[in-house]
Amino acid sequence: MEETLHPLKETGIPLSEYQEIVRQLGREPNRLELYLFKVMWSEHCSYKNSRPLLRLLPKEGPSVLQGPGENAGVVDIGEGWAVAFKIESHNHPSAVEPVQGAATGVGGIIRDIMAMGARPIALLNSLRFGKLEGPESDRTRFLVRGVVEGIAHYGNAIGVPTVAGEVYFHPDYQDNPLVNAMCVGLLRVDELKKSRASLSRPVYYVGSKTGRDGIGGAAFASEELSEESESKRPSVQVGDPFMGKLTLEVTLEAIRQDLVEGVQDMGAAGLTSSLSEMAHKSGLGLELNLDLVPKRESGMSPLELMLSESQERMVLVPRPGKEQELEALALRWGLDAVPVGTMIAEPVFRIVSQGQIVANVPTRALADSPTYVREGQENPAKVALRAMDLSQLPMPQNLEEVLLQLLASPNLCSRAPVFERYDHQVGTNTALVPGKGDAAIVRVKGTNRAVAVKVDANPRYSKLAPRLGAMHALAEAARNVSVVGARPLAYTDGLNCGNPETPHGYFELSETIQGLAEASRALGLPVVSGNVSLYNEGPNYRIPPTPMVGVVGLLENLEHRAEMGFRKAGEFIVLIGNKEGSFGGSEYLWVAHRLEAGSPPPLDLAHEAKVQAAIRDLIERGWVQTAHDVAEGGLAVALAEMCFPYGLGATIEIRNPARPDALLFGEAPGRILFTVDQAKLQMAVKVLETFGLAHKILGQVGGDQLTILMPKQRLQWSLESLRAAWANTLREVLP
Amino acid sequence: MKVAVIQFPGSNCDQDAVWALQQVGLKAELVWHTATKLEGFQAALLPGGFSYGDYLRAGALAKFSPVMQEVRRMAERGNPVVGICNGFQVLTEAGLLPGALLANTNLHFTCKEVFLRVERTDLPFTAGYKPGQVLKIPIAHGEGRYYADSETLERLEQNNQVVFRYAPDPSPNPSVGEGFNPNGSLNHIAGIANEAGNVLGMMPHPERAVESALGSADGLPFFTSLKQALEVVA
Amino acid sequence: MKYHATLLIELKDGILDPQGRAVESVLKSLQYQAENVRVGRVLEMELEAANESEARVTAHHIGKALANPVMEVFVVEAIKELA
Amino acid sequence: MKYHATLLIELKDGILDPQGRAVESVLKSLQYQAENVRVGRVLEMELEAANESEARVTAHHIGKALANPVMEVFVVEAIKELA
Ligand SMILES: Nc1ncnc2c1ncn2[C@@H]1O[C@H](COP(=O)(O)OP(=O)(O)O)[C@@H](O)[C@H]1O
Ligand SMILES: [Mg+2]
Repeated sequence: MEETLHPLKETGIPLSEYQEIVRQLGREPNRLELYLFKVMWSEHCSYKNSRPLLRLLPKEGPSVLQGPGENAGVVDIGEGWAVAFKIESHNHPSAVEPVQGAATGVGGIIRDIMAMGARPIALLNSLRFGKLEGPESDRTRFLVRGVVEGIAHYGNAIGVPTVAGEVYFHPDYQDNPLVNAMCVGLLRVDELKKSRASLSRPVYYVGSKTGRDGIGGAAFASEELSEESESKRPSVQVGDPFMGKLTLEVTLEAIRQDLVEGVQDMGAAGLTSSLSEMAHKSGLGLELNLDLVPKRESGMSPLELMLSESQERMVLVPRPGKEQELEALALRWGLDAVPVGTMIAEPVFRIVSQGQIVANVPTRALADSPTYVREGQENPAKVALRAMDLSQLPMPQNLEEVLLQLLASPNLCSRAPVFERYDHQVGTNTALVPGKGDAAIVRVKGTNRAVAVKVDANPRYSKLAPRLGAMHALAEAARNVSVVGARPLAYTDGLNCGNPETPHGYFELSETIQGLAEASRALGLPVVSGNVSLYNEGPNYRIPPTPMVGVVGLLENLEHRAEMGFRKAGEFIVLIGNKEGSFGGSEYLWVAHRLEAGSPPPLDLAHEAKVQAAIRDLIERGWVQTAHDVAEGGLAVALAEMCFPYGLGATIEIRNPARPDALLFGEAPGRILFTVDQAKLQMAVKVLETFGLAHKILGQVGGDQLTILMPKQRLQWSLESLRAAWANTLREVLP
Repeated sequence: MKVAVIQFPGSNCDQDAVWALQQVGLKAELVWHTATKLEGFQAALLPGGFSYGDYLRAGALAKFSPVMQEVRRMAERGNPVVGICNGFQVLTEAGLLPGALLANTNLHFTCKEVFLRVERTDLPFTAGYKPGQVLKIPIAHGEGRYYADSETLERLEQNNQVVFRYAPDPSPNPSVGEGFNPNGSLNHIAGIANEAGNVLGMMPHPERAVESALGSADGLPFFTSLKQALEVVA
Repeated sequence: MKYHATLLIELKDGILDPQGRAVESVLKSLQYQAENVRVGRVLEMELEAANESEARVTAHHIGKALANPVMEVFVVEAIKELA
Repeated sequence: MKYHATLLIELKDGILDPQGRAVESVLKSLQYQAENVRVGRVLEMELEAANESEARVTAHHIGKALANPVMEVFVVEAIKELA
């Protein structure tokens, strides 16, 4: 008894769960077994606080080939092709060691995509950091530099282009940065692989040797960052993109030659989760012989081997008779490929070391953790913030100055210093590179097809109104994909929230998921994969709920697509949607008034769907080559952004606006700017009328200035002055 | 005619090179770095990427690959040998081209469009260009700062072995403002040839600029030139 | 006085060293019997100090400042007085 | 016999070392009087050899193979016999 109660303390498993373990086993677990439960029942692997809520998300759709439950979701894009995609968080490792934390995050999500039989064709990342001003900005700079370096280091070397992403600064992330990585892979529909194996098949371990890397990482990832985690800090996992590349090529070549029936990556909780989950999904058991596991260090105990998070490891299950070919293939690339286990009929995960059975646990018990449904309650402070009346906001003296301030603000300034460090073209498929459009476009060689991808989340909106914020996140990600001309097919979501065991934390998590569910239904977009990262809070902070939504869309004809830059002088500039935006939770409110309050803009999802359909229609007809959504910073910022790519200005005229600042900087969803030449203008307007959409011809492209004419006011900026304000804020962080 | 695209462990622009060569109707095949024969190939292309992870130094470990002896023989026989990005680094490390490529002065990997002036059009790779023509071609590297001691540099210039030089953006509203030399290369060198002119190395990626749908087709003549050169010998 | 200081900054043992692993495999392919190859950084610099022990102390502080405590260890390899 | 070898591979003087410069400016900002900072690589490895001088010769060959004579120099910093 003593002997098992002591490890109970050391694992930190709550007594109630321990009793459940004993009930399921019909006996006391030994120390190793207890640790298997600890990692498998951790939030990261078991979703015990989020699973009941995630059931609310729509998961079916005409193009869905694989929904949540596998290593990544898969959607059909036609002509026998499909794309697999998923987002994954690496927040805590990145806070501990930004370079390696981010690098291994990228490596991990790439292996999830490989595990579906897909060749990774695009990487995205969604990053959240704290303050760029004041004494704490040093820490922020250190994290930004490290994380960007880590993403670049891994993605560039393994040869997968990093095509899109987002970086956002907010004080509430000061102690808890967020680093989520998304990967998209391309596969032939008939080569779709799953984490499955049939009876008595040998289970092969392929890739790097196992060392004491990141021991306890999966469990670690689900703990609040505290003084303690200093001492609990595992030996940092180091990513090796070179080894990752070899593992990638061996895995995909094995699939191409049809040598394997099942594929599974070794992600968080390495051997433990990959093997026990594969056995469980296959309705079988698995016997693992630890003596055969390739080891990097001597004297590793069974516990260390089972908890190790060494990177660049895969599990491959060869088809009968293909074992030798698989071993030869791995050898050619200089990789270990060792049969470390066998699929058995008895549904248990059995671990053997030096002839002894050191663990023997029903696979179902490991897979089916208890789940928790809790009572959520909104933080009253948020209610008060939301209720704040902003109608009496003082009017800034100099609106020209305000635009420059906005363009220079950390959340709106140029991202080039970040994405210039990423290889965004390797693979020669990137048809719309970062900085040129709202979403990236990656074409499929040998077809006219392409996919468009973008990840989005607005922490201010979510902080003030978690449900509405989540709806905005999906709406905006889909809008960004639509304005390049692609039809959104499905999405992946990275849910980053606080501690679900607190009423406020649970409220934010459940509201966020319910908001996503509502927006999914209204926009007809299913979720096919995702990730949950909870406990992003400490003694005196909690991050805003941050649902990072990655939308994938399809372009059936690459010819018909749009960029965001003005390209032809003389083209007319048309706005779809309302002129004025609102102030609640806007970037303008923060930058110009240092306020974060009010209610985020209302979101009419039916209208949103129509707006997105309309712009896609106009692009598909080949009438529109320039389109951009009006997001943070409002109309004026959107117009400035359209001037930058090709150094072409514009003149805009707006009559009888309500409040000039609401018109220039107010935010609202369902707004898109596009340009069209005179010949097509009337037809384009007709299309908008048939959609029943409000719209306005604002002005024309041309010159090297941005001019906005309003009653009694004439605002004008030279492009140099706009560019100067916009270009340098992040340059200074990433020289 | 067939071009061997050498595949080192860690190469990642190998398929892109094959694609670009095929765009101009050249046959191209991947050849694994352990190959000890390059029979049946009229030219070799060392692609971009991170051979051996670029560990220690870009190209430092790839130069030991068995296939390099065959590449050397090809070069000596006068067949066209091209190194792009990491391939250029491997060629200098292997001594097939003079000089070396050091860490960019900005100390980080840089991926963006740059502009190149064509300094020589009498080579199998550049016959399709006009003298002094300025090309828009992307770069993507962290170690591209061309260095050679002053004598070597002088010799390069005298034999005009400098084939491509970084140049300012010629367009009316230039996008490349701050310094057109992206990595601190001496004499703005982006690509050089050996004395015989059959071995060429360059940091920018012509294979990424063969389709206007992807931003630029200025790299296409590079491959069409190579094709014509090979047809002449054949 | 001027001193020349040499600092070595290396990965802690047990932490994977991808560079070392790659270099080792190449050395093996070249028939060298090299094991446990590890690659680190060496810093050479000139320090102003009253005497050698003070220079050593400064070098030590610099090592502390530059090494990443999460993954790396450093040693002051040498301190030499400069003419 | 097993020997532990330490090799240093460094840029020739006179060749611009931006990394060294970056480190130097960081150190200056931390008020350290460090000059001419240069950053190179250190390789640690275990060699099988009959005796110390043979180990040194092997280490020398390895340094020759791994350093690039165009811009680098290498030194065999230390050879230690391993128990
Ligand atoms: N927020 C979410 N929305 C939809 N699916 C999710 C979400 N979080 C996790 N999933 C799905 O649950 C499964 C397990 O997730 P995860 O443990 O992150 O997989 P892996 O261990 O392969 O990274 C995956 O199929 C994943 O896509
Ligand atoms: Mg997985």
